[in-house]
Amino acid sequence: MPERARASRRLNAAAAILEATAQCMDADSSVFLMGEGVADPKGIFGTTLGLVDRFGPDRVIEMPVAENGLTGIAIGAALMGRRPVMVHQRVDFALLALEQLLNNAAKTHFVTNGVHKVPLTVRMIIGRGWGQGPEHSQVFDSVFAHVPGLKVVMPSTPYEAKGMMVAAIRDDNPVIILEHRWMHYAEGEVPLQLYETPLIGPALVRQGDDLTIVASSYALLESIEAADHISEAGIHCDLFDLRIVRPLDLSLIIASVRRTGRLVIVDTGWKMFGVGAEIMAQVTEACFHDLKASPRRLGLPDHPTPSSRGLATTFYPTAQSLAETIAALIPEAAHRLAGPIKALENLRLSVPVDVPNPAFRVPF
Amino acid sequence: MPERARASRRLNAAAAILEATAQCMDADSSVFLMGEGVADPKGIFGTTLGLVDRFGPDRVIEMPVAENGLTGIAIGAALMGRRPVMVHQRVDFALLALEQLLNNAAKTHFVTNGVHKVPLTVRMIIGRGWGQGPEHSQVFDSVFAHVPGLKVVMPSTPYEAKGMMVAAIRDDNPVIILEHRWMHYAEGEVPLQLYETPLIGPALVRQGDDLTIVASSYALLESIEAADHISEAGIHCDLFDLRIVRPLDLSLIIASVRRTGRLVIVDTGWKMFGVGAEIMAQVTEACFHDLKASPRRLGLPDHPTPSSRGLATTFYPTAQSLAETIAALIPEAAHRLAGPIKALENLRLSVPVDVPNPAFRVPF
Amino acid sequence: MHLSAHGHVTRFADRVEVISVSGDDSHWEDQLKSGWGTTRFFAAIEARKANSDLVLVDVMGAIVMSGKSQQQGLGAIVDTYAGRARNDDLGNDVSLALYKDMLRNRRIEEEIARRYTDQEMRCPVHLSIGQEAVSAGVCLALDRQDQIVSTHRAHAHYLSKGGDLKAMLAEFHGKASGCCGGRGGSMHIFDVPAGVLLSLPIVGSGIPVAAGAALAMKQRAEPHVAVAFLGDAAVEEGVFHEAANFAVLHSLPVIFVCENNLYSVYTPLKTRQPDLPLERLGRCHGMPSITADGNDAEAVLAVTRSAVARARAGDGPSFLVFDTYRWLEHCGPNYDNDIGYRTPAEFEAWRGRDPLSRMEEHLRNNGILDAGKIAALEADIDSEIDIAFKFALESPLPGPGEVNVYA
Amino acid sequence: MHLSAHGHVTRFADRVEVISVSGDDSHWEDQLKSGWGTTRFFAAIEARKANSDLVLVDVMGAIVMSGKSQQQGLGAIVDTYAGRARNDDLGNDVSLALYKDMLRNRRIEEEIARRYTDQEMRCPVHLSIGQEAVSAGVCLALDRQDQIVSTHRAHAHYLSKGGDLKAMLAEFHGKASGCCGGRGGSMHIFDVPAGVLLSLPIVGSGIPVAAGAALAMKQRAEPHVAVAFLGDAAVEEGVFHEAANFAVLHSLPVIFVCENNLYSVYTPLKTRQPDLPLERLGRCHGMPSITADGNDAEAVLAVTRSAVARARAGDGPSFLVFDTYRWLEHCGPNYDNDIGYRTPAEFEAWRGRDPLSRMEEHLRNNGILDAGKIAALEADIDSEIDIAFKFALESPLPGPGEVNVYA
Ligand SMILES: Cc1ncc(C[n+]2csc(CCOP(=O)(O)OP(=O)(O)O)c2C)c(N)n1
Ligand SMILES: Cc1ncc(C[n+]2csc(CCOP(=O)(O)OP(=O)(O)O)c2C)c(N)n1
Ligand SMILES: [Mg+2]
Ligand SMILES: [Mg+2]
Repeated sequence: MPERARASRRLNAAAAILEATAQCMDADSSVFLMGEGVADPKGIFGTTLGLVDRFGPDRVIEMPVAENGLTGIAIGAALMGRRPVMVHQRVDFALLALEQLLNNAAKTHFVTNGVHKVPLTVRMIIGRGWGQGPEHSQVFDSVFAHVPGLKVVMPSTPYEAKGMMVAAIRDDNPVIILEHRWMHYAEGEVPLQLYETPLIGPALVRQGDDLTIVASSYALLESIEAADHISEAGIHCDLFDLRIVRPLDLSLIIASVRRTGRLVIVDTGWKMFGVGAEIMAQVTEACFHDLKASPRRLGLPDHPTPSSRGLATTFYPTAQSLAETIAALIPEAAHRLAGPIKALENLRLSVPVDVPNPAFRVPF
Repeated sequence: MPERARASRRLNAAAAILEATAQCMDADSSVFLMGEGVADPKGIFGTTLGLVDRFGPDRVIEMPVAENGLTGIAIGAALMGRRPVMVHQRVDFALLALEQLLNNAAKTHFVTNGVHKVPLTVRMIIGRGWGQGPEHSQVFDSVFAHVPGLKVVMPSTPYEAKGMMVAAIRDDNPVIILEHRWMHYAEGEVPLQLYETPLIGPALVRQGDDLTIVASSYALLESIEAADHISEAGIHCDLFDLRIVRPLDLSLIIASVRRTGRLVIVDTGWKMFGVGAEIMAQVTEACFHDLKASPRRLGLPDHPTPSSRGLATTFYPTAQSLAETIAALIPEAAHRLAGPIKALENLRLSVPVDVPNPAFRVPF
Repeated sequence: MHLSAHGHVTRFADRVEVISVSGDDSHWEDQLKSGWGTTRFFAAIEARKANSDLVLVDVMGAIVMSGKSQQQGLGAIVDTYAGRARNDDLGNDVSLALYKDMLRNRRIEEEIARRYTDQEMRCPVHLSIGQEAVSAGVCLALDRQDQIVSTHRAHAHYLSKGGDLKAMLAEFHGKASGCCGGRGGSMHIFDVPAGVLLSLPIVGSGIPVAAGAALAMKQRAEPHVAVAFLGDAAVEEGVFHEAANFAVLHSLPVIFVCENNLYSVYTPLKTRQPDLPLERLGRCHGMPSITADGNDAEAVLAVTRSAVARARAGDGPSFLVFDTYRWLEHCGPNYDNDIGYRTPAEFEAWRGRDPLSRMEEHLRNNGILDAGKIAALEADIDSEIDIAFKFALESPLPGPGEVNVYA
Repeated sequence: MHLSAHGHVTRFADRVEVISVSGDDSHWEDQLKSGWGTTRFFAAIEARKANSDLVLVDVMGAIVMSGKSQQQGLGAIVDTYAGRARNDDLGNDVSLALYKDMLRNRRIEEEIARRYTDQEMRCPVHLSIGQEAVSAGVCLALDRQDQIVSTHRAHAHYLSKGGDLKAMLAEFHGKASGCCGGRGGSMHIFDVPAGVLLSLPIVGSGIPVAAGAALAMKQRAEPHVAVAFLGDAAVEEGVFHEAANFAVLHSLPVIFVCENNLYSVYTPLKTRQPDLPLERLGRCHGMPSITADGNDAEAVLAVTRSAVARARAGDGPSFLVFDTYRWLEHCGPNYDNDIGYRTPAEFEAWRGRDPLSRMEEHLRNNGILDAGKIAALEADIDSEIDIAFKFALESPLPGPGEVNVYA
């Protein structure tokens, strides 16, 4: 097969992340990987598979189970000009490392008045489904985003997953990648070459004048499903993939809301004190006189993730619940949206609540 | 002096917290205290002074410097029916303990379907001034408030400091008390007896129809200063002491904004992804059609706390900056507010930026 | 001074040895050269100073217990230390109790593994097959009011301590009748009446919680103890050391039980720690620390009884390392020796030391068990299991209604 | 076997001893009874096995170094191990260098204390007066490209490593010309060209950062080492153990220097840890660990050189405990022996071991220093200090303009 023909392939996001990592390690000998399981036979859900054979155990370092200490070690190496990539199989495990991340990683560039840099990338995987329970499913996007000095990114597609991974590794700042486990399955076109997608601003994924939707990570996949269904009923939305939670650049979204007058934000984490609150606050301030109705937020309800599928049914926002929210926001369209909502409900009921929706494997 | 006459005295908040702790330990033998410095000659800025002599080292436990482990130990004791009170001299030190706090403390009641309780109180002191720098001054109110299962309270007055401390200790849930170092100096009437102030809802501190202000912790003291000054120019505000960040009950505030149509929130922590964002989002949703202008937020700018007083001047919201924000929100009053703003500026310039404002020692 | 290994050596695992110290001092330097190692000499010297001639030492040379062989046999020394009398009959009762516990846990987990592919248990499961001797031995040394805190690999601990089987299986099925009402899943099982305080899925997270339970016991002057179960990876978390330091400092009645199955998920111990005995990590905090054969339930029991006696006597915590091996994959119902992180030979060697078969053989040899008795025991257990699964399967799922976020 | 303490004992601190092992084996049991302790015997036996007759052991009996007395004196053994030659002249140069460093740090910090009440330095200051021998000895063993990571009590480390005095004082004054441009204050001082990588105010936080710097050095095969300074409280933070385990596992060129001044703020060591030598906490991870007199700059230097040589040779980390004492309050410029957490007698005893006076006496006795030379040195230092304070005071405050949040 000629090189040209392989220039872009369909990959799932896990493979895209693996490719990004390998290419960065090839291109720059200062890049190295650390994590619990990075060198094991499963290779972090396939995202680090084979790297230890290629780059050796000095650049693919299997960690002791000691998240705080190893984060400090990664920071120390980063200060000396290395580019460590650390992986946590769950966001939740990184809770142990917050002192290092929120203080030393986030603040050292500021504290040293720009002299030191901390080019650290930390991948954290958001768990969901199969009864994960309360401590294997947390998101904490708004927690990381609260802290100046960190960059916080949430890829939603294989293309972005690769491009943001490359950009994160090359970035001279500490970048937290919040990577949804169910996003790993999503497939899409991924260029073969080493490219980066810039770590600033959202991406417009669907276009329309009736309403603006902002979603990130896995919530984007549900939102696409909703947007496509309601567009069949003639309701067309600007749908943004938020992509970058910090630094937060809302200018495109503000321009959109000025036009649509309506905004719904779908959070991947808890709604209360979540990312949606900040977006809603900033957009409201900027677009107050253009708003036709109050912006709305969807997100996880105000309790920990239950393990049982019996309790999970109403826990996560869905394409259906988003469509219902939109119907409430545009009363004049409510009647037309009944059909799509019903269709989305049927779709939802056709797959178990606790495994990835196979339909989302090829969302783009 | 007859007992009656001492029924209520002027105390500063530090003394009020000490009294609350002593009275709770007297009343309930399951209450005990742990912390770095709880038994030392300074007694956590005086808030634990003398307790070790009265209750012995088994109930006033001087901790090793091991925040995560000791938090887990406190949780284990709480599960067995004890009522531990842990103190951190800075919020920042508790970053090491977040796995225990955000998981085991916050979620165990939920996970065990209501069987277990975690009656733990954790006092964390917010540092400010005298060049504390980036890691001795963080607030993280919105971080704790993001997590269901915790209660998060921020006292602003000696009366509340005592009453909320008592309520926290008696509460069967984990309660985080975010206690501002500069609030310790505030003086006010404090009843002698053991009383609690309920851990729900804000308190109305000043009344008026022109605007609603919500502030918490030390920001309340600045806000009172501002409200009192602008009221001289005929602008009267509903000023709420937020008190309780989680569970967040905004009904009184929503009712107020329905009347005033204007809202300013003053955060003690960073503005971005701060408490003000959630309040603004909820109030906007509830009061959209009553709002005369977009709500506004004040808070810390998007960088770490600098140590130098040269950089601190513009870092913290002040009574002056609040008054200026109000003037911008009520354009028709801007002219009248010029005088009070000037007066507030003069007041601000009359005290150094990095020590507590002596005027706020007697704010009530 | 002549030093020789006592016959009980294997009984107390590879790494705990009994040294009988004879009166003849002349050969000690020869012994040294013959590979005896200096740590044993050191212990022997200490025993001599204490006027003992029988001493139980661990691999680091620390004296676990010592005494006079003429007055007391080793077993008696152990039991004196543990504050319990022991004779052959009780020995057999104890062995049988340990056997039953292991047999029951084995069959329960085998049934979980078998049924897992039905996809009715929709949560991760971490099975303890191969490791049953640890929970059996530890929990038999405990009273009901003693508390245990477990980990992600909690089933065996929960069951050995007396946790309700139905409530456990119902929880795995996500049912309202589960011990967590479906909130927690398999990594959160607990049972208050049985003294299973909590299980926690975050590695190391339960260690200080157990120490805290012990603090409460101490503050209330209760004669109970708390046990923290932990894996060989959990000692890598700093929180282990933080809890250990405090427990020693305050003489808390807590026992840190480290189940060393050589792996953290697929990562071997030697990739995560220098090649040194794990017990050093307890000893450095100043607590008695010992390694025993974690596939020998009696050794586990004896060592745990010593630690429990210490704790109840107010003498503080202990660190117990039990060497053992997990047969199945880290998480899930399958054998996974094919995927490359451990050799089939290693696995077979450990399977050869199956704690259940070893105990069965011991009891058969002693005439306590025969094929008929075993079949009867198995039938009993299987019917209990059937009933419990039926209960779990028939229980309703919880509805999305009330959630207990606040007390 | 006859064992006796060598004359160098006091030179290497109370808790490090030199044992010379003579050929006569008959008295060993007498020695044992006479309180010599078994750890020394153990070391002596090991030395014998290694065919040495001179052995330097620490209090735990671990052999720090050994050799043959006829071939090499102890000093030579030390230096062989450290990979450096040493003769009397160099010895005096070294002593003088250590003295100058301590004198300079002492006078700088005394001046800070004196001026602190002017309220121009508006940030917390944690002074090292009384502890100067540690930074002097450690940093003299380091090259410029070696990195140190310090704590809240950072001044002496920063200065001994070659950090810029003006930039430090300007930082304390919150000035734009401060090493952090006023962002950090006294707990964040750093100096890249001098190899002061960072100072960090959170207890224990810098320990893994230093290990990470060492990882970078190892990955790039550079011959440098990293030093983590830490206090006696920092070993209570789990992160110390996490970093230590990884450093040993990967043979990182990092040295953990624990300055044991017996207190964490006002809380004595015995209230926070069991009464055991701190070095056990390094040893349990499998790294050479040693305690030395932290008020004897030469002992600090010798021990650190050994550790540096090990690290540069690829043999991995060491844990060095230096016993010392802080004279002033935890934070601030005053004496605080009146407030009740430590006795005046304890303080006076430690003041009697002033590292600076001890070195001065040594150098006077050896004819290297006299009153005139000392006065000249002091005058030099004082004028440097004056100039630096003037610089700090005259520098402008940073304006609320650009802040570097992102690179
Ligand atoms: C803090 C944290 N890091 C990582 C994990 C992921 N994890 C779950 S179990 C496990 C292995 C633990 O190994 P060990 O303690 O030896 O117990 P074992 O599984 O062998 O019984 C890991 C790393 C976790 N649950 N928590
Ligand atoms: C995590 C954390 N907990 C508590 C503190 C408060 N604190 C600052 S210095 C200090 C004492 C540290 O003692 P030690 O490590 O012995 O150093 P020393 O001050 O004696 O030099 C403490 C507890 C802190 N800075 N960080
Ligand atoms: Mg294991
Ligand atoms: Mg100290």
